[in-house]
Amino acid sequence: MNLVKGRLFHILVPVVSVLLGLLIGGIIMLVSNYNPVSAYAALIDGIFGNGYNLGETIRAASPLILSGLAVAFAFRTGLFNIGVEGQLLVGWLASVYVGIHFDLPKVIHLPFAILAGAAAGALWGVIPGILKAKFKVHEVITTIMMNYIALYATNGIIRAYMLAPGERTKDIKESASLASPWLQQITEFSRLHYGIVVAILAAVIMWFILWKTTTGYELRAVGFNQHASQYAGINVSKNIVLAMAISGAFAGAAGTMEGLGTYQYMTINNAFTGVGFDGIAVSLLGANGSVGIIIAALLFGGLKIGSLTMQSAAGVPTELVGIVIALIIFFVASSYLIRWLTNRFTKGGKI
Amino acid sequence: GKDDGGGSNADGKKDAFKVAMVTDTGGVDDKSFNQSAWEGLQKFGKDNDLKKGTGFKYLQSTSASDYAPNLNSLVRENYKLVYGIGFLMQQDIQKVAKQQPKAQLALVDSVVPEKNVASITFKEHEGSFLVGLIAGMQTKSNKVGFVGGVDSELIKKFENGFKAGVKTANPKAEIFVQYAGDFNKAEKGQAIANTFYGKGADIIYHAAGGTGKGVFTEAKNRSKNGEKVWVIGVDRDQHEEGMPEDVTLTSMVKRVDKAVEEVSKQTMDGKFPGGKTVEFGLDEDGVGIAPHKDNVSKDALAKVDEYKKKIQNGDITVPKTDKEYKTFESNMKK
Amino acid sequence: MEYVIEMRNIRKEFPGIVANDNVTLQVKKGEIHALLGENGAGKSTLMNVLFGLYQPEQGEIYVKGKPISITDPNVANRLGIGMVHQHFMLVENFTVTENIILGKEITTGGRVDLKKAAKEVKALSDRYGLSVDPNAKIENISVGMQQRVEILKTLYRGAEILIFDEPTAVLTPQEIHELMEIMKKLVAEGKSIILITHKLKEIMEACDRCTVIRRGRGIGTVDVAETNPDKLAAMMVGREVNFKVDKTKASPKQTVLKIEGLVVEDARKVPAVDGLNLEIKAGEILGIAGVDGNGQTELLEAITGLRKAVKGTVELNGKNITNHKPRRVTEAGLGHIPQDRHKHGLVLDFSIGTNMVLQTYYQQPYSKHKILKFPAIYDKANQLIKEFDVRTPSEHTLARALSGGNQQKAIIAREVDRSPDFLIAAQPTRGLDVGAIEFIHSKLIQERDKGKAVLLLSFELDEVMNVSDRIAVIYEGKIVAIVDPKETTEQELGLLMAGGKKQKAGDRSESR
Amino acid sequence: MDFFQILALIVPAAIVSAAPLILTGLGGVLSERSGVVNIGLEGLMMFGAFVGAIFTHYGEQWGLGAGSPWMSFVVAIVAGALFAVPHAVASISFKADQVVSGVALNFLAAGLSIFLTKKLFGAGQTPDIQERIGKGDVPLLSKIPVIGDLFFSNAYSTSFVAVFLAFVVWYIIYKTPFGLRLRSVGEHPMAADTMGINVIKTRYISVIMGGAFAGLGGAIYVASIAGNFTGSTISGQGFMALAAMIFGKWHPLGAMGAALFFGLAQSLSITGEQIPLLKDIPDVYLLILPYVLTILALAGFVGRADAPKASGQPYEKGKR
Ligand SMILES: Nc1ncnc2c1ncn2[C@@H]1O[C@H](COP(=O)(O)OP(=O)(O)OP(=O)(O)O)[C@@H](O)[C@H]1O
Ligand SMILES: Nc1ncnc2c1ncn2[C@@H]1O[C@H](COP(=O)(O)OP(=O)(O)OP(=O)(O)O)[C@@H](O)[C@H]1O
Ligand SMILES: [Mg+2]
Ligand SMILES: [Mg+2]
Repeated sequence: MNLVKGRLFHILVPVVSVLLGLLIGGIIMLVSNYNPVSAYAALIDGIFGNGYNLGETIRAASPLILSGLAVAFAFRTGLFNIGVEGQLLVGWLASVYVGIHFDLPKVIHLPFAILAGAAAGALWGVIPGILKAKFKVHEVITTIMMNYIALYATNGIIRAYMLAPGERTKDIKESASLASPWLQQITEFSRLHYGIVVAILAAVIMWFILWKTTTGYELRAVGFNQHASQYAGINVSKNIVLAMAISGAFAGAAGTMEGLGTYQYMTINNAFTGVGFDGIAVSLLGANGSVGIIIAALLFGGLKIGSLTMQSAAGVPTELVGIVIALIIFFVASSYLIRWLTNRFTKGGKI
Repeated sequence: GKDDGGGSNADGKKDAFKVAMVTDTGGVDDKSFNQSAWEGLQKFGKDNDLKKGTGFKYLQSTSASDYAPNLNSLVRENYKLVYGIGFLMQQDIQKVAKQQPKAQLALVDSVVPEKNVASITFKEHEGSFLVGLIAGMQTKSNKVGFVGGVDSELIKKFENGFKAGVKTANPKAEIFVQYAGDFNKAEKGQAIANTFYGKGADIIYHAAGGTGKGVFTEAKNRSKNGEKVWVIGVDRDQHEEGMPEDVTLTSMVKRVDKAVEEVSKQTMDGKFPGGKTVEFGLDEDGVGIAPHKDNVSKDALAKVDEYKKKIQNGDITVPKTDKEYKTFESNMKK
Repeated sequence: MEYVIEMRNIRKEFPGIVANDNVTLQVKKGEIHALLGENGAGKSTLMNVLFGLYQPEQGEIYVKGKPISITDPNVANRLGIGMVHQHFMLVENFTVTENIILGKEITTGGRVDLKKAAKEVKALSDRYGLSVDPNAKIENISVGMQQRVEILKTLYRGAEILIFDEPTAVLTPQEIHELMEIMKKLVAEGKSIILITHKLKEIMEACDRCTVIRRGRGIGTVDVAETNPDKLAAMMVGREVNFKVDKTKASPKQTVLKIEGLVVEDARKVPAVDGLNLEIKAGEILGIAGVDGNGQTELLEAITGLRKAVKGTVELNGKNITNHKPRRVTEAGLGHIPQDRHKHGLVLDFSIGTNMVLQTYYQQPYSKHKILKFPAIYDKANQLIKEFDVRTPSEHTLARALSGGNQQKAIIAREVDRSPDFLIAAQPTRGLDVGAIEFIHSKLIQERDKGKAVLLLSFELDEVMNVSDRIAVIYEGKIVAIVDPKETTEQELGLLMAGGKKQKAGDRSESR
Repeated sequence: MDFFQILALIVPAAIVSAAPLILTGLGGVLSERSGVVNIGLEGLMMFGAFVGAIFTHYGEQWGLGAGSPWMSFVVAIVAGALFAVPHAVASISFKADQVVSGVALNFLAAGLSIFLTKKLFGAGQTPDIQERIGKGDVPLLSKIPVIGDLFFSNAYSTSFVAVFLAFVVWYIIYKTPFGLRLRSVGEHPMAADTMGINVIKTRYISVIMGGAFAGLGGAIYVASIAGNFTGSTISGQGFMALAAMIFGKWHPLGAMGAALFFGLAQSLSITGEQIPLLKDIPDVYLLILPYVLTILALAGFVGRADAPKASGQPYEKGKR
């Protein structure tokens, strides 16, 4: 009975939060005299209305899934990775570099480019990991700093070595591209690409590492209780660094979604992409679980794409979606109290 | 399908001419080219009594990844002409153009070699040359500065045109140049301006969007304290930004509005300049100095007119790139 | 007559547990009133109710005859009720003075006046003979002094009724004696005291009356003059208890653990273990007696590889394991029941099942090629849960949700099941009821009889004396004596624990 | 340029860009010292900037003239305080994950401020304000030979306000009874509770005060530097303030020092391009300089920064 209650809660909290978020969003529209009904109608249409929007929604969700996974993985291991944004940028650049400068058959080139992105992200994550493990430096502050370094460094590298007309790099070679004419065909020329497959694969990988392997066991143990882990002979420092590396790898992979999928090149970014920060919201709404994150990412991706139609059809500023998302996070976060209580005394609540 | 988009549109007529634009993240009130593009579109709309929202409209992008969906949804809503504002949209315009051969697109500030895309560019260097002349004439300290947003091909046109102008009017003038690496960092603009003015410059020309705000801030502060320093605005007449301290010497205006209006007309008359590059320079009044001339001295204005002619007759060609500027400079020496 | 404190039919529940069930407590003015009960009986809870930290579900409280609802500690303070908590309530990086005046600050011109405050603290401590250094930071003073700070906190607030929750657990017999003197002085000043303790001697020595709680129920109140330890024990546990643990004579064999010249530094880089030598043989239980903070923790951490030894060697079965990683030490044949079950013993947010393989998850059959084999894990867990009678709804229950006793049983199950040659049991019965205590003691003796070497660390002298075959007394990082429990007395042990000579408590560890 | 000339360029610029960071950092100190982590500084600062911009504008409309920005500061303080309430409620009363609720605050600020801007002005940005906080020389002090030119010439009055407030906060936290209680709540709430201190109330007050400071920081940024509010006016300054707070080891004056350090690194990286010997360094290096320096400082000489013991943990009576 308790078990049912616990399980139910897991689903209930996010669902209720989303509904409440949309509800209050509607109220805000009412008081600022927009028509919520037509607005949300437009929003829905903007998400599912036609193949193009659907394609774009999925396209937008792919990097969100990965950045969500990155944040969640860190959360699960007791770390808060605000650095997804920076790890994403270096991953983006690395994948594009490989995409441009190598000449390989697709079967090798594409995986190579993706792995390069993941590796770069991992490297960017390792640095704060080491700083935390060895010097006890707060990972939140180092990852923030690393974000800025990534932003300016990638721009600097592009400008110095990879610049093409239009403030960007050259296009990657077709052999490294995730883009798929077929997918674009069936979605009326959206930018939908095979990245979604990569993202879902990554979600499976995270689930597997965390719950099925001894590595995951160690990572989670360290996340929950460093002293007990040490007592059990688990190398705490190593696992902190490893956790940041894996988290960073997911973030880097998110970058490849943009580099090899959506854009096929990297622009000089005047500001952060925001995908990294959205990842925090996604992982939270997804309760740090693989399936939840995929659903949450699709939701946020949909809201973002749908908001464009909401703007053009109902004239509601796209920012409203940002507000709704913020509200959703608040509700999910605040209901932690209840979930914590149920978990704590749930007979049979799994680890 | 694509047709019902047209059929179900407000004024029913299937082939009613509809025109729209996609802004970059700046939005239609960025006090810059997005805004003047929208002004142009509105004027065109009024003149041909189109309804806002159905006859002509804009979509704002919240991030670079929105360009494509925005362009696309306008095309599928059957707009006969869709503008992309800003060179950042070049890639997306090209994609959409390829995917939707029937669509008619136009791109401002860059070139897309597709037969269903009209590319609109400006001779910013020529306009910058003119304000350069003014700066060269009116600097007391013989030191002037240029603040660029992001070091790029486009902004280089501003820089080199300006430098050429300054040197032409005042060969012994010293010119400081710095790029902020960012179009949206006011405090950087301010810090750079602070450095320039601190080093004795009394006129700064900025081509740095939001970063330029900082230049104005610094200039205002200094003129409050009795220093006589100037800013030269960009894209639109930035006289307002200079008030109340009145620090705007002049502005290099870039008539995106004219261009948009012009191209829209041509297209409506069935003369869509697809595959062509329409370049707006001094001849077409596409670029020039702001109407607000109170702070510009008589002989500076005379100089401007003199050289405007020279440029139009092709007596001199204004440099766009660093290389062209080098040769220009060496020719001057002789 | 009228009582200063009267708690009638108090009931307090926690999720899953009734901590207090219809308990009544009546305290006369000027008496020391003992509150006796097993661990988990509900003593702290009852006092927390009186102090306003918890709200009771039922019952009334009268102070000096007036019915009062004590909604929070402020009210308690105003009523002159002060409490010395079982787990000290001190802000580590504040000074003694700051801790004492917190919430009732002395100010001049809206500004905390620490000088003036320090003077008052000094005066107060002189008056009651509670020596403290007003400007020392809590993290740098001894447990004994921290306790005196706690007492001063209550006196500073002009407490008339003082509650002491297990104040003696961490003190030497000498310190305990001094504490009793202090209490007597306090009652002489007209204050009333409620003293929580498990230790019958203390009650006999100092208290006037005694109320006994069992499993949350009030059993009754007796005049100490008219009772004796055995009667009290029977009341407390509900049956006759023999304090002697029955065990056959030990038959020690070869040396299993050999420590020579071991030097270990604590967090502040001060040698806490200082040239320590020790040998433990197969088939014996060696108890370590000592006052908390004399290097016990550092010693265990050094043996188990959790802390680096600066000098000296540790040999397990003749193998040198000095400064080896914890896992290598474990694999060399160590079992470790850690002091702090919540901190080291368990990952509270893992299920009890997964906690059972905390030491072995990486080995077959629990995992293969780094892939966990959950069927094997849960089979093992269920086997241990049965074997060690761990009371849990299922192997999937979070360890956090178990009671301390069952948490402890789970840990012992895990460690004993690997049948290590050398077993460390650090305060294995802390926070547990006698049932669990007897069970655990018998397990330790079983291991001994299987020919394992057992090292028992405990602050409860009775436990050390009853369970061990040999007792090593540790003082300032050295083993100062090894005695036979049958030929020693608590007094003697106490003296040894205090460094052999009687000295003013407090001074002892200020130097640390 | 000679060395002193360079200093005279860098130092004032540093102080200018530091002021908003100092104030926002102080907001962080107040909140986190009471045990409530505040990642939401960015959002609080952004909302303060928004409010500051529109009320300076309104002030001008209402003919307050040069008083407009100062009036806007007052409003921004109130607005910041109010905007911190959701974070307080979620993380103190609802025991939400404090980091997450802070992140939510950032999202909310970003969405709400632009949404309202569009609603109020039908534009993505507020009108430019005319009445800026001006630079000026401090009467006597600016006459002091070297120091005068560096610290008291063409400086913002707001910069001095910031520095002054840093000392005020220091006094509050370390000298007043409230401060003692605030710190105890952040270190050992249970102990504070047994001493009759209302933990929940103390935390609410601290978080809300923190919001007020961050709001002021944002408003001052607009009035002294940005000149109006757009979506990109506050882009990361809040996080830098957070960094400054941790860098400064949760100490008001430490945070101020760190903020000034950032400002210095920042303006050095800008003026650097005009300094002969630094001219040739690619500007990327100068751009990342402040952030690299921070990391090095933390890993190196600053070393481990200890957060208040109870920060991040919701307080529940009777939980052991
Ligand atoms: N905060 C709490 N939440 C849930 N249960 C609790 C809490 N505190 C105590 N309990 C339960 O109430 C019972 C009584 O606890 P309490 O601490 O009062 O016992 P005690 O007599 O003080 O034991 P000890 O002698 O070890 O201090 C325990 O069995 C414990 O399980
Ligand atoms: N929050 C809690 N929820 C449930 N049970 C609790 C909680 N806190 C403590 N307990 C239970 O209270 C009982 C005794 O409390 P605890 O384990 O803290 O030891 P203690 O007796 O209070 O401290 P000590 O061991 O120093 O005497 C144990 O059974 C423990 O499991
Ligand atoms: Mg107790
Ligand atoms: Mg106890």
